[in-house]
Amino acid sequence: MFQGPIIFGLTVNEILLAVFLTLALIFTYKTLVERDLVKAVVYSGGEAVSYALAFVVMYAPDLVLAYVAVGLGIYSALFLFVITRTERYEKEVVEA
Amino acid sequence: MSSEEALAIIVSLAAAALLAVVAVGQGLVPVASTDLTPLARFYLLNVYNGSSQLWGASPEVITSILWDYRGLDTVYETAVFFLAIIATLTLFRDAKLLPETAGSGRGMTVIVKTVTRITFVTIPIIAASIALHGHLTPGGGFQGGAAFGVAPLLLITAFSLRLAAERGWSKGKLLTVRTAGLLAIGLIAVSTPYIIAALGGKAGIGYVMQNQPKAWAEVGWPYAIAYAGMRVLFSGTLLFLNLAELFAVSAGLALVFTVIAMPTEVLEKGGGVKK
Amino acid sequence: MLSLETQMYILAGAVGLYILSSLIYAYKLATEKSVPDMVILVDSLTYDLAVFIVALSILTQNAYLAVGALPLAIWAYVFDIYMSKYLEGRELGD
Amino acid sequence: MVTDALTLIGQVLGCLGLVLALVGAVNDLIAAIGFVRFKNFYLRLHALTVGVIGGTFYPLIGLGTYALFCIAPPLGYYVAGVSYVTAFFVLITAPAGSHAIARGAHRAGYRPEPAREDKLAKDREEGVME
Repeated sequence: MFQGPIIFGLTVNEILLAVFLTLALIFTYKTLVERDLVKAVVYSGGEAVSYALAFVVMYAPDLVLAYVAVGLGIYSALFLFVITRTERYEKEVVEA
Repeated sequence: MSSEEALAIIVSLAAAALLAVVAVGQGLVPVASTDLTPLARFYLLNVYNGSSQLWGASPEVITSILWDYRGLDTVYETAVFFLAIIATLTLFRDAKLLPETAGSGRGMTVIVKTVTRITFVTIPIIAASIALHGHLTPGGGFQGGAAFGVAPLLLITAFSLRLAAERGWSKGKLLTVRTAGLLAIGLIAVSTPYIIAALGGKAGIGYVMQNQPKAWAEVGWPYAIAYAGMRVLFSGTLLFLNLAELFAVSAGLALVFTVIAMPTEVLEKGGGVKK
Repeated sequence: MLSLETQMYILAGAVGLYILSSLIYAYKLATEKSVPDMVILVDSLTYDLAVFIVALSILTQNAYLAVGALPLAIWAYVFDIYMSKYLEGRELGD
Repeated sequence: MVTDALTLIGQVLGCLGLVLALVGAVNDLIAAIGFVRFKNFYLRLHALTVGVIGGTFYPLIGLGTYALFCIAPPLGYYVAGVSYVTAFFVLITAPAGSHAIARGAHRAGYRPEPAREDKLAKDREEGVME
């Protein structure tokens, strides 16, 4: 088994985990604030891939199988089905 | 991303990291231990240990936890999923899946259709291998079912819903498979007490979702069969539960997407609450 | 021939390059404005992840990590199909 | 003697596969730089092709060959099978996917810009193709 170097007292796995989870955080934030719902679906696909990278680094292949199948294959299709029936752009909420 | 947003994200991440480093350095917050917790130690020592009373007979710890040690949780989870699908069907209860009302049937281009013909065969094979090996390698019933659920979606998107309707898909057939899967899970779960009663043993010695025989409840499913000098491991009930979950989840997802993919005017005419 | 240690260092270098390009893809995905560009960036990220999984399973001598590679490649294709059919402006079940 | 020669050939093939994986990683980096440098969706499709065929298909073939010859059998065969099958599916699905997304983008109104002439748009306006 390959043992990587230790940087600032952290192993390579821990650093990669931090990087990928930060990516997932950024994509989640973009999904929340995006007004164009199709773009939000694509951002949530990126979030699913980031979480899958983090799960790979944590040696959890079961979660990779379930998370990517749901996040890229099913969730995005479900939201596209819904968006074709409503509006693509989220409107600004006006306080009455 | 605008520059203010980027700046806000960077500043807040840096502040959070600084706060975390200070808090950990001062000993203000508990830090996760790198040792195994007692619960993890229990599972690792008992799951594939034939000399243990509480063994799960499966080399794959996660499937064993899901269907053996925490089996009832998974049954409830499947029931919640079933109820969600029933709720979706209630919204569209008057919409019939017929070839005449299922859209134009044009589909996508020839290139996409040709590649989809190859890929569409592969997805069920992947799903079956994930579910049938679920007690030996990473995977299991839900993962296999979620993988299988993509296949009808791909068919509906690349070919059309009309093709699916012409090939004889209907809400009733899919709902039958779905319910049969859930019933099989229930029957396997309560099979052990009934086997004991049928064998004439004392009633009550045998638990719901009992995977392996225990010293105080001696009847259970065998964990392996010997065939022609080979030992085939199927881990008691785990293989059968995974198979039933595969059918339940995949038919449920196919049902939901078949209903949602109908043309908008059909859904508006047939779906919804009658006025 | 190359020694085992050299082989592992070559593989670790390849994994490092993949992580670097994944980060560039993710940066472009977060700053990109047009939808088709974002879709092919998610594709690239997914294909990167497939190679990353196989390389990591060789690097750590752990076969079970590699099971996710084939589904990932197919889900990227499936995601393309959905988005392109949406962009064509037709109903998804048509 | 024969087995020694076969082992040596296997070692050489495995190390070539490893070098292929490294070249593929460099290809992937080039594709990522291409995504940054190209200013247009239709130009970025070139970068995507470099990233998929050069950066995913060849490394998977290389890693599969390395696993087949240089890793002890149960693990090696498993990883090699997964790599080859994944490489085959990447080879057939990625071009079809980029074809579909390019078609969808053109029909959604994303035009190549700057462009001297857009014959596809002209044909669609004249009704030559749908």
